[in-house]
Amino acid sequence: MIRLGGSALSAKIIQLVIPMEPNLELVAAETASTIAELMCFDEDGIDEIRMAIIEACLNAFEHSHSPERKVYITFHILPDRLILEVTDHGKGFNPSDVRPPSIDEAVRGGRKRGWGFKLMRSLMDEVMIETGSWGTTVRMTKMKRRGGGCYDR
Amino acid sequence: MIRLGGSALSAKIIQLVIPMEPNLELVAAETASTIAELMCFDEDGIDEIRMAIIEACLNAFEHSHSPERKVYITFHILPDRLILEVTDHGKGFNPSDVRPPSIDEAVRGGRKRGWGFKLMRSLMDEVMIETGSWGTTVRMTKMKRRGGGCYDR
Amino acid sequence: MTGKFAVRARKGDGYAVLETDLYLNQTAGEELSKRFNELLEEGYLNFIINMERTKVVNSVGISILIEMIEKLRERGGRLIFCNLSNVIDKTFRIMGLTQYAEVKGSEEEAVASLKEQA
Amino acid sequence: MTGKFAVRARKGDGYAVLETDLYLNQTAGEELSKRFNELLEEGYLNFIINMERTKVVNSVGISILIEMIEKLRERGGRLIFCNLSNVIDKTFRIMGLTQYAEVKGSEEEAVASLKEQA
Ligand SMILES: Nc1ncnc2c1ncn2[C@@H]1O[C@H](COP(=O)(O)OP(=O)(O)O)[C@@H](O)[C@H]1O
Ligand SMILES: Nc1ncnc2c1ncn2[C@@H]1O[C@H](COP(=O)(O)OP(=O)(O)O)[C@@H](O)[C@H]1O
Repeated sequence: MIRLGGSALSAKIIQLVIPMEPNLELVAAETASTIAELMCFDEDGIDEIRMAIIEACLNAFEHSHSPERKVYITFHILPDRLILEVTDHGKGFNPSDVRPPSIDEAVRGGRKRGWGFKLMRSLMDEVMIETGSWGTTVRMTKMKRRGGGCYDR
Repeated sequence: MIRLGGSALSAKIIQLVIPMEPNLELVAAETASTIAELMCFDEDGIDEIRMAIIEACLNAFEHSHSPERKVYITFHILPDRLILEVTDHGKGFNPSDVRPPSIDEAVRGGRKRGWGFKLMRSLMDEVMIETGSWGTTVRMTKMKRRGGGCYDR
Repeated sequence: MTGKFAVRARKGDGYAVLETDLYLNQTAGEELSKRFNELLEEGYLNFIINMERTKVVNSVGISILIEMIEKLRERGGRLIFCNLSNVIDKTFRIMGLTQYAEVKGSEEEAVASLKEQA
Repeated sequence: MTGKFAVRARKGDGYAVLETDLYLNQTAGEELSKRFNELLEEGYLNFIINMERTKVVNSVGISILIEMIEKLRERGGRLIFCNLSNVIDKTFRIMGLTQYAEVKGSEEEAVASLKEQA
């Protein structure tokens, strides 16, 4: 077993910057999954983190219109949780304008997109959005399940 | 097959910053290996890149005495090669002071360490060291084997 | 490099099976949709999507699956997913896809379900 | 979390087998060395290191393997590595470890080689 040591008080911080290019969201996803593995998240937890970070990156790729075309990802490793921040320096948006998706509508000829935030919120324990004309940060927290971890051995 | 698109002229750049903590070299290794996979390096090439970056990170962890305890890694994705730069803001060293390792000496009670650069040089196509009182950058290049790639499809 | 398909299609007796690849993103979704439309034109109405090889999906890829569900609804066809990883199964449930498409553990179970209700 | 060993040891007829884990780093190397020293004290002189599960090694981990080779040289023992991945095999050749330790494809071949020259 390979594990991270546990200095409980201060978060270890890892930063990753990727260009907005097709498939590079997978680099973010695999970096996240390696970190989650070292933190001893279980397999489902790792897959959920992977999926959530992909959605956050794709939103930045697709919607931010960032002129520099970069996504900044910060991983905060804490004893009991992993916090992921996905930031772009794009145009931002108004979260209250976001219309929730509906499967009933979607299968009846309506809008099929709009699932990103819903998935992030369901797969992670907490999702917070900060957005403005400077860009957007999506901050997601995934708690470790009790007993599953090996961080504090 | 998942691949990166091929805008041949400009390098795509990915940056990663990791703290100098046990096992976090694996995050660098897995990030590198995902990038190499997307570039369609073959499996042996990916493993060689993984091993080389681990050695470069461990050198920074162990020898740099960087006060901030961080390693900065930059990946330059080019159509025919991957360039990895591993930088620390530590004390630097004098490459001409580095004594080459010897297996004959090692198995006869002599020094057993000192293999990092030899391995990096053998596993990668080019290794360049820039070092000074500002710190150290190890710049490594791995060429893609002809025919093995899918970048320029 | 060409000649590699992200999607494999197989024809059964009155149904077609589509196999998705490692990552179901927009590109893979579009390829899937193309094969699906071809089979639809050939007259197939019962589909199994075997996701055994799929480790990662994204919501853009899934939105293309919803398109396929819509088309089958219009035509009175059926779509069954099988071999979903836990996270993909969870994702389909979160989105409510499972209200409009069935999920089975294996391809055999999916085929059996099609035969039963044929 | 305790009770997990990065190294597994098995005893054969006149030899011992050590199995390394996913990542042979300093910690895993030290654990390996500890088990090795215990077996050495028990009188074992022929060792097989099965690296089937090992995907990654680093030079600090390997330097501990060199220590083990040294100890066996002093005592007239033998060390055989088996199931090396291509990159680990290449690494051992680059370092010259293969001049002082044998490499076999499988554990069976390693055992056969020990019996032959016993
Ligand atoms: N990083 C971002 N920058 C600008 N707008 C965004 C960003 N992320 C999300 N949005 C806005 O929020 C909407 C909802 O996003 P989401 O739930 O992920 O669904 P989808 O991406 O499928 O539209 C998007 O359509 C977009 O208008
Ligand atoms: N990032 C670095 N900062 C300072 N010194 C370094 C760095 N990398 C390597 N060195 C010096 O170069 C020597 C040789 O390194 P290497 O070949 O990797 O072997 P080893 O790490 O086993 O000593 C080290 O012992 C150290 O003195």
